[in-house]
Amino acid sequence: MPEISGGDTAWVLVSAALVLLMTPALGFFYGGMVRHKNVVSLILQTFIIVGVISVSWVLWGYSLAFGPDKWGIIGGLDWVGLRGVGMEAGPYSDTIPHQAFMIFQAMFAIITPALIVGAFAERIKFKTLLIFTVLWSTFVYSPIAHWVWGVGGWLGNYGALDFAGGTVVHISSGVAALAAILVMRKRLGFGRDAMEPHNVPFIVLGAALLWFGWFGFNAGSSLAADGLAANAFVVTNTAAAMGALTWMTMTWCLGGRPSAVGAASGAVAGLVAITPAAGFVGPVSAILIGLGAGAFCYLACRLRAKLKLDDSLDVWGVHGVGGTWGAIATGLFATAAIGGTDGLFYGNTSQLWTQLAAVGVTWAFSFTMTIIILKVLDWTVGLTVNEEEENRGLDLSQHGEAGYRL
Amino acid sequence: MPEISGGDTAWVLVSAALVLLMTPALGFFYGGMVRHKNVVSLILQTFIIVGVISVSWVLWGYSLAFGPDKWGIIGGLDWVGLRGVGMEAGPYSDTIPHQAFMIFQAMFAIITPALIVGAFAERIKFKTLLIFTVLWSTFVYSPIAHWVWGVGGWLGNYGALDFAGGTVVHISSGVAALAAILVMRKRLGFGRDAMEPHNVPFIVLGAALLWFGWFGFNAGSSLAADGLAANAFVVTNTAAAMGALTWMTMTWCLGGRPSAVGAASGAVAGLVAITPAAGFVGPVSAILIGLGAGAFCYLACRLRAKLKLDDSLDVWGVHGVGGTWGAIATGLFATAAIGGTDGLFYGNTSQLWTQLAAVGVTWAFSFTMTIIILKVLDWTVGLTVNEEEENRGLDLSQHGEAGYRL
Amino acid sequence: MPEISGGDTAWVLVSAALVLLMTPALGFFYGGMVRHKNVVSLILQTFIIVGVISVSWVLWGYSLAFGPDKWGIIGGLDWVGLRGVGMEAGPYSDTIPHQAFMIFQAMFAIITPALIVGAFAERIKFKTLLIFTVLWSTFVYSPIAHWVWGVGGWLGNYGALDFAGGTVVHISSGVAALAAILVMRKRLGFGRDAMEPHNVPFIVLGAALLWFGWFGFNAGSSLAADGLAANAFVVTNTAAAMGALTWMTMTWCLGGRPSAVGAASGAVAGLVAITPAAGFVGPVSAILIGLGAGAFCYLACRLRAKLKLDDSLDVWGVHGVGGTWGAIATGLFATAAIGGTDGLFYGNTSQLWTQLAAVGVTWAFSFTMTIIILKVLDWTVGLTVNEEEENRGLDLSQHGEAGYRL
Amino acid sequence: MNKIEAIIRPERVDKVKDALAAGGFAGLNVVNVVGRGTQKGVVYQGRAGEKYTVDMLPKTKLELVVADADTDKAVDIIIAAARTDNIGDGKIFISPVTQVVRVRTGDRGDGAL
Amino acid sequence: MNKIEAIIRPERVDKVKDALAAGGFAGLNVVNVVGRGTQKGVVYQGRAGEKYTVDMLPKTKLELVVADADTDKAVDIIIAAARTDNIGDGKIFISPVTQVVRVRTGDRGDGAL
Amino acid sequence: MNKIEAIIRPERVDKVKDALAAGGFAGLNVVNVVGRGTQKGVVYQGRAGEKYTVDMLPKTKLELVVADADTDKAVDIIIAAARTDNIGDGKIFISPVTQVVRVRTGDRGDGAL
Ligand SMILES: Nc1ncnc2c1ncn2[C@@H]1O[C@H](COP(=O)(O)OP(=O)(O)O)[C@@H](O)[C@H]1O
Ligand SMILES: Nc1ncnc2c1ncn2[C@@H]1O[C@H](COP(=O)(O)OP(=O)(O)O)[C@@H](O)[C@H]1O
Ligand SMILES: Nc1ncnc2c1ncn2[C@@H]1O[C@H](COP(=O)(O)OP(=O)(O)O)[C@@H](O)[C@H]1O
Repeated sequence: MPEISGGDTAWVLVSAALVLLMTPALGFFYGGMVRHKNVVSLILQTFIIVGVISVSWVLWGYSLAFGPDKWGIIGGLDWVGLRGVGMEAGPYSDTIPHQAFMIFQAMFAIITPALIVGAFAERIKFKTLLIFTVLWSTFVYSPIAHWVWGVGGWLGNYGALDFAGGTVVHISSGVAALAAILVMRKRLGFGRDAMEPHNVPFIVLGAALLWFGWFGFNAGSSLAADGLAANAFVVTNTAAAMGALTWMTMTWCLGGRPSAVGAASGAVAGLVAITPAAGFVGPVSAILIGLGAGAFCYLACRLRAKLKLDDSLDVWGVHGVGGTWGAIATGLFATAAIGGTDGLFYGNTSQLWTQLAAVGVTWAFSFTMTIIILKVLDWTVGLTVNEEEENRGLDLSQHGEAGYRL
Repeated sequence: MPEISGGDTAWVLVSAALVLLMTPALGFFYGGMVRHKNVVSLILQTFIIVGVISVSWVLWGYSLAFGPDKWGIIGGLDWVGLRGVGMEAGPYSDTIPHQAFMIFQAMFAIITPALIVGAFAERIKFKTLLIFTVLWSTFVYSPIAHWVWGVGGWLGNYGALDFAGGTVVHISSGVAALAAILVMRKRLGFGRDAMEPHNVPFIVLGAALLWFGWFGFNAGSSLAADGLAANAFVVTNTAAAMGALTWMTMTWCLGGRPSAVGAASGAVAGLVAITPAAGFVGPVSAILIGLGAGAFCYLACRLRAKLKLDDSLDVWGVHGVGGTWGAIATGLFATAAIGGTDGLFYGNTSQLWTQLAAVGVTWAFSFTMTIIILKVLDWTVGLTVNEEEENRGLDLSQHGEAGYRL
Repeated sequence: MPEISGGDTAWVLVSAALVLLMTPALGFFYGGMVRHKNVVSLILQTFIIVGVISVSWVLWGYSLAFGPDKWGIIGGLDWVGLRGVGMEAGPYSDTIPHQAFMIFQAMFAIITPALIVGAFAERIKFKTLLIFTVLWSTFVYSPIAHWVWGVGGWLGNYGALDFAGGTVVHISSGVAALAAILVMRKRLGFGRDAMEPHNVPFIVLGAALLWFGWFGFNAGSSLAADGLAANAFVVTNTAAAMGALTWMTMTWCLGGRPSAVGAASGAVAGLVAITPAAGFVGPVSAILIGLGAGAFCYLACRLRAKLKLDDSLDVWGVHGVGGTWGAIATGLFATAAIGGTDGLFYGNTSQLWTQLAAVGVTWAFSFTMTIIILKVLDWTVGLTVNEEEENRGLDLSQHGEAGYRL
Repeated sequence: MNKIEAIIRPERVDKVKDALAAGGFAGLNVVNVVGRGTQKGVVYQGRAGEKYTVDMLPKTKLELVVADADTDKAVDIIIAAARTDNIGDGKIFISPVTQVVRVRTGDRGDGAL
Repeated sequence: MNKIEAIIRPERVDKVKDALAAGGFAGLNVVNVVGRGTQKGVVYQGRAGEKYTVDMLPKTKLELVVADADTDKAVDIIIAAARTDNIGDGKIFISPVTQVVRVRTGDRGDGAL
Repeated sequence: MNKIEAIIRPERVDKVKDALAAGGFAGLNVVNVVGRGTQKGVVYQGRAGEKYTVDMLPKTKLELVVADADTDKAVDIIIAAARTDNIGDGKIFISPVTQVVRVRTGDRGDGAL
């Protein structure tokens, strides 16, 4: 039996810390993009999701997602309250403590619902958000995580490749965002008032910390400090860079000026797209994946605006579309030399179909479940604040706190 | 003789870096809470304490705290200027370089006096603060650290459990804060004017970076990348989460609205309380410890306000009370399965008495010494700025710098 | 053949992530120092340089710098597009994947041109900056990196010591800054208007994250999680601390008040100066190096102001002078007990001459090449924005984005 | 000409602005102020549960200069759009303006409005 | 009615506000400005030790509208509370207001103050 | 005395300020406002390429109180320095001031200016 490896454990624990940081970073990325009267609300929403899911994951979420498999579709309740999840190695890695794997995965479970808050920013009721988060994490995130990554999960068995969460994290949340805005009313003044970012430095701060944390997200998913981790690290950085360059160039060519918000958004788009591919593709492919991410996500956001959908912070455009592109790109650019499986461009057509199937299933499941959850919440606690509260801003009306007193 | 382990060394160095980051993070946590005219002063005070203690620790602080024991109460001067503290393993770990241990401990020595500045924020003289920091670190921190963690220290020998600094860091600083505000005048307008935070995003930024860094603080204290580190990591995250949820819920129920500052404060309270316990308790206990931390610390802050004590940023309420609760909780929830020692709930009553004794000693020592130091400073350099300076704000009057020019 | 070490790989990957963070951190350090109308421009300039160099480094930069040597002066094109740079160990370390070394070095290649942007802040044309970055990185950075660190590089062979980039990173960029301001016009109102920092907290945030990241920069340069890394970590922290204390004290004595911007600048100066020395000197020497850095760099900035040179954010004063002092100090304080080579104070006079020669060569090369590149850009795309654009601020005129809408 | 200074609730600015535009009053300035009126102040809970009375509340001030004949019309528009019938709705002050100049052309008088 | 505009030192705002309230003047607005007066500007040391003369200094402007008969009283209160006898204490300007309207009720005239 | 309120382009503030000082007008206040005029608003592209018309643009308001005899001179100086001949150059409003007081001394009248 291999022993716990200090190097691998150090790497996975550091990676978990890095991914933890991503959720508050997202709070700044989102918080900078809204109007100043809603900055506290966005930052608190993401921050408190760290609180909520950290606890629910320990209590039941981890068991549902990674616990002993039931019929390929869900984990059992054997590990509820982390019973049996100890300081020795577990079924997911021989060289790191089971708890290290658990907490690394906790960070993914945390950030996924946090991504969604960008969709209904500036109008959701805080209480509703909390309930939504618990329900969505339990009934959408845990199942999908089990399908793709759980021992015995059917999508994983089927051969779908998702190194670090293109389907599990990004498509699931991006599509939930799309579902949410179809159910929920728009912001007052949407389409008429300029709702420009109130703090561009915060946006870039958030994007930079996301980039930093994403090394843990992707390279940590190797679960070992090895060559595969190094490869994932390299392609992550490369795709992020290319995404930033591409989106910024698009704003330059189509909008007249190179935009900082565009560069930041493009970096995130590139990071999203490389996520499923990070353990399967090389650096030159990463350049193309980042290029595609910057272009497709930018165009998706424009389309969204054309369709007059109020996805406040373009969660669908970035995570839904970026995740989908990444999952497909994995089927295109994967090479057996890196991750053991070839994609279309290396002669293996079937992988692309597998990827498309996994994408389709994730879209359908997340979309349907999100609609159901939100409809129930609409009939019970209500979804959005009232007009007076929205005009004053959520910071004062929901939290009694002004963002800044300068 | 075991060799230096790359995994353990990597982990401890990373942890040291993470803990370093906590002190500037504290500067933002504190800086966001004061009025805008004092933001520079708080951020500089914490930042320069990194400078002061980094140097004094190398010159004499480390030797006093961890150097060869003298009568159980202090380290000798053998390691002054780091003589003999080299690139090989030292007495505190066989698998990491002695210097790695030294610098990891330096970061604890840095943050402890930095925590105190919250108590006399918005009124302390800068020069006084610098002198206080050196004296307090030398005559309060180094002794307590030696008692608890030094080879031969009497509290450690006595059996007191303190995994990562509940007594050494949090009680010592929290009680010093209490002592300080009894000696020092209140802020002008205290109890009459609203002195609400001027920058809530900075508070959450600080709390998030503290949370991130605290993984180094607690899980790094294992001094190895092993199962114990993973356990410490998990319970740290869990208690922080539960602390945030609890405090925010208290503000919701008792204050009418869920507060972002409350969530951030609660996370810190949970982190404080889990600190001594991190290597001894499991995740479900961590939930209870975080719950207690959120509730007790929140109530302690209300009590402080009721008593009209001007602990500007509630250092006593969070660190004094949270650290005390954590030290006691270690005596309650410790389980031999994790850290080798049982607490009350696992059948070992005596540990609780040991913990209480250690708490009592630390309270008494820190309180008395802090009063003495501040009285001496009061008679010599003076403690607080004058009225005109305080009204203009410390930024302009002490540092000649405006925080923002927007 | 030694195997890939998990501990070393974990350490180098973490270090790479830490160094990545330094460039956006620099964006905040610089962005806080300019007037509020230019904050977006500085933050975007540094951020997009991460994008530009991440891609160019993968495509050709790494090969030029570290690829198989040609005549001691440049790497060949064998590794273009990272051909042959794989998941196994490479020529620069036996215990980490070649890709890990490559990406660690990428981060150095990124931050170096980013440092220069402080010199022509608030007036450069964005397009010009992008072209300059690519040219400078290719024709200045890659060659110097090859000379000093590349296998077969002539300065390394000659015996010049540069542990983590005193010449390669800091002198090269600091001297380029000096060259740039001789070629470029001053800011409108320079010498007449107060151009004080618009956001001091951002400056300290940047400095704190730089400090944090610098542990990766210097201690990561050991390329292993060993005693040497621990030593580098310790001296890095010590010199930064001493630099902060010294510069702040200088502003106190010579300017009347202890300045937060001074403390932050001093920390950076200390970090710059210890960079070449980190693997060669001990902690007491680090105190002296930090002291020298704080004093010399502060005085250099005063001199620069006296000479009415508009190096907007004192890149030359901090990086040029600090790097030079560090390279010389390495020749003074190096001790064979740590890094295998003695300096002047340990009886080896010749090392000082070697260091001076390396400094001189780097100054001359970077200065000349930067002048040439900027002259060409001046004749073609132009260097600076027009008066109207500068008055409105680069944020609106170049990027169409206001930093803050509060 | 008259200068109308209307101190209103921040959350009503958009409504008032739109109503004024619809009524033909394009030109105006907006500036954020903090103000105190006859309302006694809002009781506010501090971080640690302590109670404060905050008497200075954020308000928005609209300034517009209009011809004498249009003054009442503009005031009526503002009242209609700003009124919530609760304390804190604000005040409108009217004061004489003797001259107006358009910087671009140097034109003076009502025509420059 | 008159409008009193008092440009004072920021650090004296609380004192002036409290004194006005004590004197029966509840209603007022506060806004931050930067101003230049006959004082020659403050010499200021820049980051790199260079000397600047900053002529625009931060000030606070209080605006209050009062009945004619109360004007002198209000001015005296402000002077008493704002004065430090140093250059930069500020200025007070008084100008006529012809009408005041309370938005909540539509009331006009002195009674609406 | 008159109060001159000049609403100008932010990028011209320094020029106007310097010109006024050169013309002997030291005292003034500056405050940032957002304003709307007869200009139709600027078409602006949002993050996702959507088009907005932003009608409220940032402007800077200069306030200075001058003796009656100096009013035209001050206005001419401002126009000369602020004018770009493009839409959005701004407006100047002049209104009567009946009294001015220097806080430091309590002096009143023109001499207190
Ligand atoms: N005398 C005054 N002078 C200047 N501003 C005033 C005066 N009275 C009230 N205000 C402004 O009007 C706002 C609303 O006043 P308030 O008396 O609360 O309104 P209401 O008419 O509803 O009682 C205040 O916040 C203040 O900004
Ligand atoms: N003529 C003026 N018009 C408008 N504001 C003025 C004028 N003169 C002075 N101020 C304002 O008053 C403030 C104080 O003026 P100053 O002349 O320094 O006061 P003092 O009366 O003490 O000499 C200035 O900062 C400016 O804001
Ligand atoms: N009637 C008005 N009352 C108050 N401010 C006005 C008025 N008309 C214009 N302004 C201010 O003047 C600025 C410039 O007005 P605008 O009509 O665009 O100038 P121009 O004279 O070039 O057409 C506006 O942004 C607004 O701040």
